[in-house]
Parts: sequence; structure tokens; C-alpha cells
Amino acid sequence: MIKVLFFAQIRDQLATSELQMASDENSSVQALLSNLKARDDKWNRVLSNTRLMVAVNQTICNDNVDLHSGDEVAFFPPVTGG
Amino acid sequence: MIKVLFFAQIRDQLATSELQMASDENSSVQALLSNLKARDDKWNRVLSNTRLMVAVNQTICNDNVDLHSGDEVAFFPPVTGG
Amino acid sequence: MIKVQSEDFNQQVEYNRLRKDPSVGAVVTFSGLVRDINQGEQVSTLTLEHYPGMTESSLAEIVKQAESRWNIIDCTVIHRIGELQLLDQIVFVGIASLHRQDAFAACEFIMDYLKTQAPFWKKETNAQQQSYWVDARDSDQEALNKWTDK
Amino acid sequence: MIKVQSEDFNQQVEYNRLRKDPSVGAVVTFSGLVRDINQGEQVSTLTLEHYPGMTESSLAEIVKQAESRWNIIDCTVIHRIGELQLLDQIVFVGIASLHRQDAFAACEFIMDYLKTQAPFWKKETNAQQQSYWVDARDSDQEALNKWTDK
Repeated sequence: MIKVLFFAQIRDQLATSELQMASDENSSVQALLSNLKARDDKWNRVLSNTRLMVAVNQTICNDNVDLHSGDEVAFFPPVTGG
Repeated sequence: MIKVLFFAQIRDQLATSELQMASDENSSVQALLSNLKARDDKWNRVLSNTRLMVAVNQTICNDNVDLHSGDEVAFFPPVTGG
Repeated sequence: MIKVQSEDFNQQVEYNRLRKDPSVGAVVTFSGLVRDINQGEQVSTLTLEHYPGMTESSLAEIVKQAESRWNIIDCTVIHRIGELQLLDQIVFVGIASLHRQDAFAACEFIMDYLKTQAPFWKKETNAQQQSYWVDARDSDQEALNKWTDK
Repeated sequence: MIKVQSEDFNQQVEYNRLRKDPSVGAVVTFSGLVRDINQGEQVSTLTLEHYPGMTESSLAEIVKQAESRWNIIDCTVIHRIGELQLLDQIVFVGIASLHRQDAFAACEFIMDYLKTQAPFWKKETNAQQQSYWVDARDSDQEALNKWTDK
């Protein structure tokens, strides 16, 4: 399984902070994103934000990273701390 | 009269912190420097230091500035505060 | 030292810790505070959300990069989370070094990377009690360029 | 605020004064300290000579230049004179501004100009009780270039 997290506006807009996805159908961040967008119009719109950031196992990366069972993937908007 | 001040190493080496010079013979910083260097070998050597800095009326300047009676001229080595 | 905490911090305590080593010639500190006006809105409270775990590891990675680029004797990063009020301290970065150039550069580098890489998000509440997420500033993204051009 | 004084200063008091205005989003401070080793010598005491009158006016001119280049809400410069001991504070520069870029730049600019334009001279006494004037550092002169190239 892959643990998927959403933060800030992305979490608010999806009304979801965390979910589990099967790892075999979601072998890359791209595949995972496609499956999530396919859920409905809202998910498609929110996750199509061009400024969406992704972290795999708590490290920021791009969406062609491979995923494996046990990985933690997070989607969030540009950070605004400091 | 022109008030002439020396600071730090320059003052130590000349064993002089302050003196007065007639303003008519010292109409520029260059003329003043020439008169001071003419005093003896030590003054000539100390004031020939290429890193010598000069301030007229408490503003750093170069040695072609004109002088007038009542001006305050200071000679000092590169500053090392902070 | 890296800390992510809801409690306030004492700038004096952090400064005194940084100046303890007798080889320290320069201490540069940065403090970020809750301003009254942000992006045109009157701010009443600010809430900081973060990604627990990643927050600490991303700050550690940023500090490691700074330590590899400059000669740093000691470094402190503190970032607060949760609800903050007007004038509250949000973030502290302090650098102790032999000479000022290293301290200035490392402190600004850490802030520039923290602003764009560390997973914190600000939600403001305005005077009318409306809440909204703060937009990322393009100038923060541009601020990174000065570190990659070199 | 510009002060040239023999007494020590309290960094916390200065920091708190700079963060009072509710529009302040960023405070950057620089503190210069007496190091144990300078230019290869073990330092026991440091004596700061200055040019009374010109010291204050040159610092005021440097601050004025910084204020004309960056958006500064408040600025404090304190420089000590007389005899100092190991670990003592020598100089403080603090800048309060809306955003961090102005605070970092103005603080570093003031230190770079202070180091090369303000009439202070350091005399060190080493562990063998020998006194000598500190040499100016070429790197301080070079540090000015980054402000004139722009």
C-alpha cells in the first residue's frame, strides 16, 4: 500500500487529509496522480494545479519518481512558511 | 590656522596627536602633506605610506582638496573597526 | 540546533547560546514576525500548518547545505507552528561564524530555502474574521537564483 | 539610532526595540565579538580608538545611504570604544523592515561600509602582553564591490 497525504489548500479542497492506495496500480507518482484525478471532476481540477508540489518519503521530487509499497506520498501547494 | 590630527599607528609613529599649521602656506591637502613631510626623515617616511587616509572636516577625501583657515585635517591608517 | 514548536522562543537565549564559543567573531540573526498587513489584508491571527517529520528533515537538509558552503561555527533554526498573533515571532535563524561574510550568507541562504522548500503553510484570519491561505510570493522563488548562479 | 559608547549593550533590548512597530515583518541583527584568535595571534584584550565626532557623522552617513537604497522601518548601530575583553560585544547593527531582503542587504551594507569608512582602529594585546595595531583586511575592501557593481 501507498500512504497519500494532502496539506493546506489541497487538503481543504479535497476534504481529505490522508488515504491509502494499492501500490501495484500506482508504480510512479504520475500513475498515482492519474488514478486520483480519475475519481471525479473536483479531484481532477484540484490535482491539475500547475503549482502542485509533491514529496515522496518526505523529500520534494518531481512526478516521474517510482513508487513502492510502504512509500509515503504528499501533495501540497507552494510552501509559505518563514 | 589649520588643525591637523593624527590617529592610531600614524600618531604613534609621529609621537604627535595634533598640531596647528598656518593656512596660507597649506592651501591644499597636498601642500600640507609636503610641508609635514619636509620636517624630517621620520615624518617623510610615515606620511609616505600609500595606504594613508585623509579626512577634511571629518569627511574622507583625496589629497587634492583645497584647505581654508579653520579646517580640520586628519591623517590615519586604514580603519579596522567593526 | 533545529526546533519546530508551538511555544514562543526567547531571542536573547538563542543569541547568547550562539556567542558562547570564543572563536566566534560574528553572529547574524534573522527573526520573522507576524505583520499587521499582508498582501493588502489587515491580519488578526496567523495559523501555521506543517508536515510533521518532513519539516524537521527538510530544515536539517537546508542547514547541511549551508554548512557545506560556508564556514559556520554554530547554527540555530526555530520555526513555530499553530496559531500566532500580531507581532508574534514566527521563525528564528541564527548563525555564528569567524567572519561576517559567512554568517550573513548562510543566514540568508537558509531563509531563502526555508521559504520555498520547508513544508509550512500560513493561513491568515483578517479583521472581518475571514480565513484564507496565504499565496506564495514569486519574489521568494526568485530569491533562490542568487545561490544557484554562483 | 546611532551610539558610540564604552559601555556594553544589551542585544535583547535592541532587538525588542526594533520589533515594536506592527508593520515589521523581518529583523536582521549583526553582532561583532572579540575573538580568541585574530590574524594568528592569541588575543587577550582589544582596545578601540576612534575619531570623536567623525565616528558619529560617518555612521550617520552610512545609515543614510542604506535608507536611500532599501526600505527600512528602523535601524540601530552601536559601536563600542575603549578596552574590551575576550567574548565582549564590539558592534551591533540591527535592521527592521517589511521583508527580509531589505533587512539582510541593509545590515550587510552598513557593516561593509563601517569596516572601511568609519574611523575606528583596533589595537590588540596578546597573551605575552605585547600590543600591536590590527592590520586592515583586503577582504573588507573587496566586500564593498558587491554594492558598487549594481
